[in-house]
Amino acid sequence: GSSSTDGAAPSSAAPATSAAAPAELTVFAAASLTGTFTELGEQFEAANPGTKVTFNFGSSATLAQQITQGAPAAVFAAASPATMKTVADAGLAGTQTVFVKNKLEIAVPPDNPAKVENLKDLTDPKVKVALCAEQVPCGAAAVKALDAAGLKVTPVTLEQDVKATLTKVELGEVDAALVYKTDVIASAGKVTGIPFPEADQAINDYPIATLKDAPALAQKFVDLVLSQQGKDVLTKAGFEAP
Amino acid sequence: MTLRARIVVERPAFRLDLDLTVGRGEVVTLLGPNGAGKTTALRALAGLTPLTEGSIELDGVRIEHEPAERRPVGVVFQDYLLFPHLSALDNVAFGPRCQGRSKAEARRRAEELLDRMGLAEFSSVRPRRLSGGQAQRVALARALAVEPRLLLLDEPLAALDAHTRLEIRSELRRRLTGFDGATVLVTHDPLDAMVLADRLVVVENGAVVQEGAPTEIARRPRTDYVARLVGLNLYRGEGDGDRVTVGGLSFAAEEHVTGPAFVAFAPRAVALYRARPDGSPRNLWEGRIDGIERHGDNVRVHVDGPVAVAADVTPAAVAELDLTPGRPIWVSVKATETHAYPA
Amino acid sequence: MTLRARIVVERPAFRLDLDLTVGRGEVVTLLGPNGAGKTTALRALAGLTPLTEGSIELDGVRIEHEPAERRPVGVVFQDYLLFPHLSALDNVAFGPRCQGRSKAEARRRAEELLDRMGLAEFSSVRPRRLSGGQAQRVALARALAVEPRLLLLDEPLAALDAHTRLEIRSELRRRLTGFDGATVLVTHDPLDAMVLADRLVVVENGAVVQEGAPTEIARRPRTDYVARLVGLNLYRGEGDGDRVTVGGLSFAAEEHVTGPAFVAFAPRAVALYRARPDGSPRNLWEGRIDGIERHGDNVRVHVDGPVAVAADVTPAAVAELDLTPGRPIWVSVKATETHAYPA
Amino acid sequence: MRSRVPWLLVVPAVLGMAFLVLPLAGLLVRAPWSTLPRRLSEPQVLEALRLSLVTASLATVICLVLGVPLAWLLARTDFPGRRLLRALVTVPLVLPPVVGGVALLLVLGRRGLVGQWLESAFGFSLPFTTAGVVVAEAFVAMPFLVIAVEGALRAADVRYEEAAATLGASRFTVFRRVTLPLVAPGVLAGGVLCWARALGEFGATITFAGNFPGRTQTMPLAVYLALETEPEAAIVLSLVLLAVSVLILVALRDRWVGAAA
Amino acid sequence: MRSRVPWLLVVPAVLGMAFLVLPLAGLLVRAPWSTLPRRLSEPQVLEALRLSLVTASLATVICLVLGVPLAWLLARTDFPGRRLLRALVTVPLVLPPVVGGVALLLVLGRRGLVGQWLESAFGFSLPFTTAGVVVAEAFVAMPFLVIAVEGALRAADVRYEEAAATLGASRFTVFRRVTLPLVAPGVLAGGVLCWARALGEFGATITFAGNFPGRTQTMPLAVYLALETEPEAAIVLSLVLLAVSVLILVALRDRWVGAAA
Ligand SMILES: Nc1ncnc2c1ncn2[C@@H]1O[C@H](COP(=O)(O)OP(=O)(O)OP(=O)(O)O)[C@@H](O)[C@H]1O
Ligand SMILES: Nc1ncnc2c1ncn2[C@@H]1O[C@H](COP(=O)(O)OP(=O)(O)OP(=O)(O)O)[C@@H](O)[C@H]1O
Ligand SMILES: [Mg+2]
Ligand SMILES: [Mg+2]
Repeated sequence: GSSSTDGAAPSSAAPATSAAAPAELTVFAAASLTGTFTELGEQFEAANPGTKVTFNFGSSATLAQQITQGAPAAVFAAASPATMKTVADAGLAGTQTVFVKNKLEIAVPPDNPAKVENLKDLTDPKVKVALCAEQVPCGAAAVKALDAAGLKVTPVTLEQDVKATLTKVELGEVDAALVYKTDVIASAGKVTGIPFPEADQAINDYPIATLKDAPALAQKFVDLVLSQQGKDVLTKAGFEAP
Repeated sequence: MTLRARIVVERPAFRLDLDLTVGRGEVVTLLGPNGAGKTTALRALAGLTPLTEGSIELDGVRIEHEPAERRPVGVVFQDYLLFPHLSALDNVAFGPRCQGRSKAEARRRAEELLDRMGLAEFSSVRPRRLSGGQAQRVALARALAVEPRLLLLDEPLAALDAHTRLEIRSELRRRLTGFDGATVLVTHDPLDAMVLADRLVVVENGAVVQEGAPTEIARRPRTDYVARLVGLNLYRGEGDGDRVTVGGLSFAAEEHVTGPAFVAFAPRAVALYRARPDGSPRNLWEGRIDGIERHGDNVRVHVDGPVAVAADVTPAAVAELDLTPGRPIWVSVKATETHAYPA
Repeated sequence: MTLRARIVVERPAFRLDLDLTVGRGEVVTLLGPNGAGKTTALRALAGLTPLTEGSIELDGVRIEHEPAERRPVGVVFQDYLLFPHLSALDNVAFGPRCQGRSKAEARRRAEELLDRMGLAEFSSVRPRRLSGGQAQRVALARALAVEPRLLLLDEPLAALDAHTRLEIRSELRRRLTGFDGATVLVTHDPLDAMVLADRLVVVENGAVVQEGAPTEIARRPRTDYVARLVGLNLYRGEGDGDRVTVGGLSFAAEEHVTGPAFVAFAPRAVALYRARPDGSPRNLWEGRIDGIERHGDNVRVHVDGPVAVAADVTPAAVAELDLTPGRPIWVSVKATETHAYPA
Repeated sequence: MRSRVPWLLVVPAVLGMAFLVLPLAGLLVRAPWSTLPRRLSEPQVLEALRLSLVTASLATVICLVLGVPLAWLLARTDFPGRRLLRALVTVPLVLPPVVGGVALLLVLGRRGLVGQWLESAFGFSLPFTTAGVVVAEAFVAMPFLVIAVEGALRAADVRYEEAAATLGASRFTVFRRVTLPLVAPGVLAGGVLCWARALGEFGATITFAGNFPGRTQTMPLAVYLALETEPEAAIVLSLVLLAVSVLILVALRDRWVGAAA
Repeated sequence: MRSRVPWLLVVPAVLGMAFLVLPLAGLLVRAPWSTLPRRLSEPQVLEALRLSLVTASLATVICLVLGVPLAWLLARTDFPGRRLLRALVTVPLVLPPVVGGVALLLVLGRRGLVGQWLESAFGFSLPFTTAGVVVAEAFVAMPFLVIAVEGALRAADVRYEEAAATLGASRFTVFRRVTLPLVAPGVLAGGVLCWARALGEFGATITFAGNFPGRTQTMPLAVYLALETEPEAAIVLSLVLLAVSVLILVALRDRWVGAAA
């Protein structure tokens, strides 16, 4: 569930107010947000002349580690609630808001050599399947989905992150994998996505929060992400609104 | 002829050009000053330095295009080059092993050779722990172990003490006598050269300057270097039968020569006088003492003048004549001790 | 005394224990067979091998605990050890630079030294391109460049040819004469030793066996090694005034000795006969020919028997007496050529 | 007999040592020691450790067999294009390991240039197998061996090789009996680099061979995944890996140094 | 004059070469060449490239300054615990780089053992700065240098050092004027390893210094991000990095070999 700050006036509506000093805003964001947040950052700079948004994209876990070790971050957008919790437990995070959700799909190579059509097909021992490792969000989601469907899949590999999983499909090393819808869209036709109903029971939340000692500008950026403008950018990339 | 070679090696500031023939069982010694190209010649024969030009024929077979490992050649290097990671025994057994002998056989052969070199007790020692002379002898044994048909030795006796040298020289001499291949040896030591060589080849500046039997070369040196080597004073002049003119001097000699001629006499044939002597020696001139050094039991005096000359005198004479550098002195040589021969 | 040292170095299979004193300006030569410990002694003096025991005093200062770089010592190594990455000039300038001289000054000094060694034209050449003898001379120049108070030379002339050797020997002699420090030199060459040394120290098996002026040692060797070195036959026996008994033989000699005594005579004093000679020489015995080798212009014959003896005869005599190994032969030495002295 | 301490060398050396060892101290301080026994008794951890050691050692063997001759070729022979090849050897060093893994997939994967042929001819595919781990590690680690050995070969005195040739040794015999023993310290140094690099390999391995416990999950993979959820567990696992490798290296050196003396 | 070809050496050498170079060929085949010009004109790419080269070179300098003396200490002196220290030097090799980054944060981070003191005393903090990138790269790359140089030192003939000592050279002078030139090929080999490893460094850098364009985003980090958005761009970026490094290495070697001849 998301918290309060919905519906506030988009901060981009007040361009002239903070033009005084050139301000810098440091945003730590999960690597899977690279495309969307870069676009939002440009929009934010355009709306707030004199500000500069600097991103540090990386694995959510690494980012959390950096923040707890004193990294100078203003905003943290994580790919899983667990990593956000690490930061919150250290007393460093402000209010957390889930700003998008990501849903799994079955990714297969365009020629779909194993003729995979639904989740059940993945249980066939002849089908080579790649899943994310349980420790990373997409892996946790995959386990939830398979449990929900009551299926048991023996993958050939448990990948470190979604991109690695996707690469295996793109290169035809595996016949199918469970990845996020956003990744299927980003792959621009190099893999085909097959939605499946059990995905709804395994949705991954992306929380965002301003961090301790962040400048006022930080909240403005969070507001932009949560605004309709932000939603447009994010849903275009395949994310689902919370 | 076992070995028939023309060796031409060109280097930026140096050119070596030698004709070399060595007969069956013959030992040829290359003698020459530092930098003359002796080592370079041996390396070319061994296949370690490519020929710029020329050919090498061993027992009727051209080998100049063969790689070093397929030439039937044994080499003793000037600085030994014993393999530091192998014991003395394994160094010597290396060659036989490469020739395909069994390990036991190779080691037996190596033991035998080390024993003959008086090094039996050092067979398990690494080269770093050998003294200079011990190392040299192991190197010799290693080269002999491959039973080469051409044996090349670069100063094989240089690091040996006088005692060991005598023994190893005899051992070498004996091996070489029972060896029907060719041997080429480089040495600086005239004694080694005289004892070991059947024939001497004197090399200077990359070219042969004199060649022949040791006694012949000792008697009739043709260059200053050779003359000094065998301890003679040597000059080049013009003979007119009776006398040979050198610089401003005219020498009377035992032999009669007409045309370009060498004049040679030993330092001990030179007498020195404070004042012009009256007697009959016909080769007489005045000079100035240039240097004095002990030489064996005698003293060698270097005298400058119309020609530079070395004289050997007794220590008593030095005191008596009060010989000191810079002092003028009269030099005389008896005609009967002066030899002349065509240049 | 400039140098006063007791050097004890223990190795697994070797013990060196020397007392060595060298006076102001004196040149002491260590002479000894391979593996005697000469190099080890020099290394200990230079500070490269730690003493097991003993002390080294130079000009009244104990230096055995000083590190090598703070001993005022110059060393010429047996295998040169020229720095392969530096030119000849920079090799020589290395020491002066380390002593804090300016670059220009150090190079000037190095140029001067190379020039004196006859190597001016090689100053920019790397050691790998130098011939053996050239390298040795650069090493000598490098050691002299630090103006040491103790100069250590390990076979400094071994790689030089006879010609260069003469010159460098004189140069070295001159340097050593003008040098008021101590010099310790190792050589195998008896001639070098005789010419260069003020005093000889003969080392065998890690210990001094004889010590004294070159002429004294040449005249009265005390070990077999020294005897062979100076070309004498030497025996140890018991004197009873008139005669010395060695093995089964009784020698008449020039000198009268009572008690333990040495008997020595030169190989050229030995005469050989096919049959027992009638004449008067009183030292006479029968032996068997063991080996024959050329030796200079003569032939050296080794004869086994009650005592082993070396005889020098002319090549003509070899033919005349039909000397071949294994043949019995009569040996005689005139009493006037036989020397006896207390052991 | 000892010289004065050369501070100009000792001070930077100690700084360098501190720089390398201090972060380790940081890890030691932070490690949750109390959980160590539990971690060590987890079969997955032991399996990953075993797999790491086995694959790193196999990769080192492959690197020695192929890399030492390659170093020899680069150091001792002259052929056109040698300089370029020598620079190309460093490629896997510079390539980010993940890209290296992709490159391996492109060549040796199921649909790769060579891999599709392997699959159709032998029904054999490298990715997702233990053999694939070895290949990925060898690819990443080999340059270390080649460069270290080439350096040692260049510094060695070729005159010993000449002496061996005159004794009738073929070039291979010279290499085996003279060159190799002479450059043994360099080969050892290269082998250590190679083994250690293979042991720590992560990116290329996970990309090419995937991550499956007991088959392709080596310690670095286990560590990485542990970092995602329990950073402290990751530290413990790393320390286990370090301790084992340090122990093995100390033991190896002792053995090797003992044999050479 | 040449010997027969020693096949027992040449065959494995060629196999080794193929193993290292073929994957590169795979990348070349797959790379979307048409997008190359556009990529190269992106300021971010050029900036990442520049940053990579600058930081890797600085890291190499630091490694040389600290690592060569350290190698000397390990090779030429004897002190208690030397064997353990020598094994500890390999630690950053075995440590998965991401853990290495964490370790650096624990020590040099704003709240780290040394870092908090740096911050309070000088108001200076390493993480997330370009200096931090250099530190991370140096940490990961230094063992390569130390081990390679130590191997070269052990193989060198100590008698030259003895000769220098008798000429009055202090241990430092011996080191600088004799030892170092003698082991130059080994130092060069180690330097190349070190530079190349620093250039390809990813895990420790992103963890310790973060991923800020223009400040800490080196090429491997840019490649990582490109993998998130456009995998083929990642290949192009990698190839750019490779090409630049190969060019630099070829040029360096030429220069260096020229100077040594
Ligand atoms: N690798 C090389 N490159 C260029 N020149 C060289 C090389 N080796 C030797 N030379 C030069 O070639 C000449 C002949 O050298 P070489 O070693 O054959 O002399 P050498 O007669 O053996 O002298 P020595 O008796 O002193 O050993 C010398 O002038 C030397 O400087
Ligand atoms: N590093 C070493 N370790 C152990 N023993 C050694 C070592 N170096 C030399 N030896 C031994 O010590 C003894 C003395 O050697 P040293 O080199 O001093 O002899 P040397 O008199 O110089 O002989 P040469 O005239 O042959 O050079 C020899 O028996 C040798 O085998
Ligand atoms: Mg020579
Ligand atoms: Mg010696």
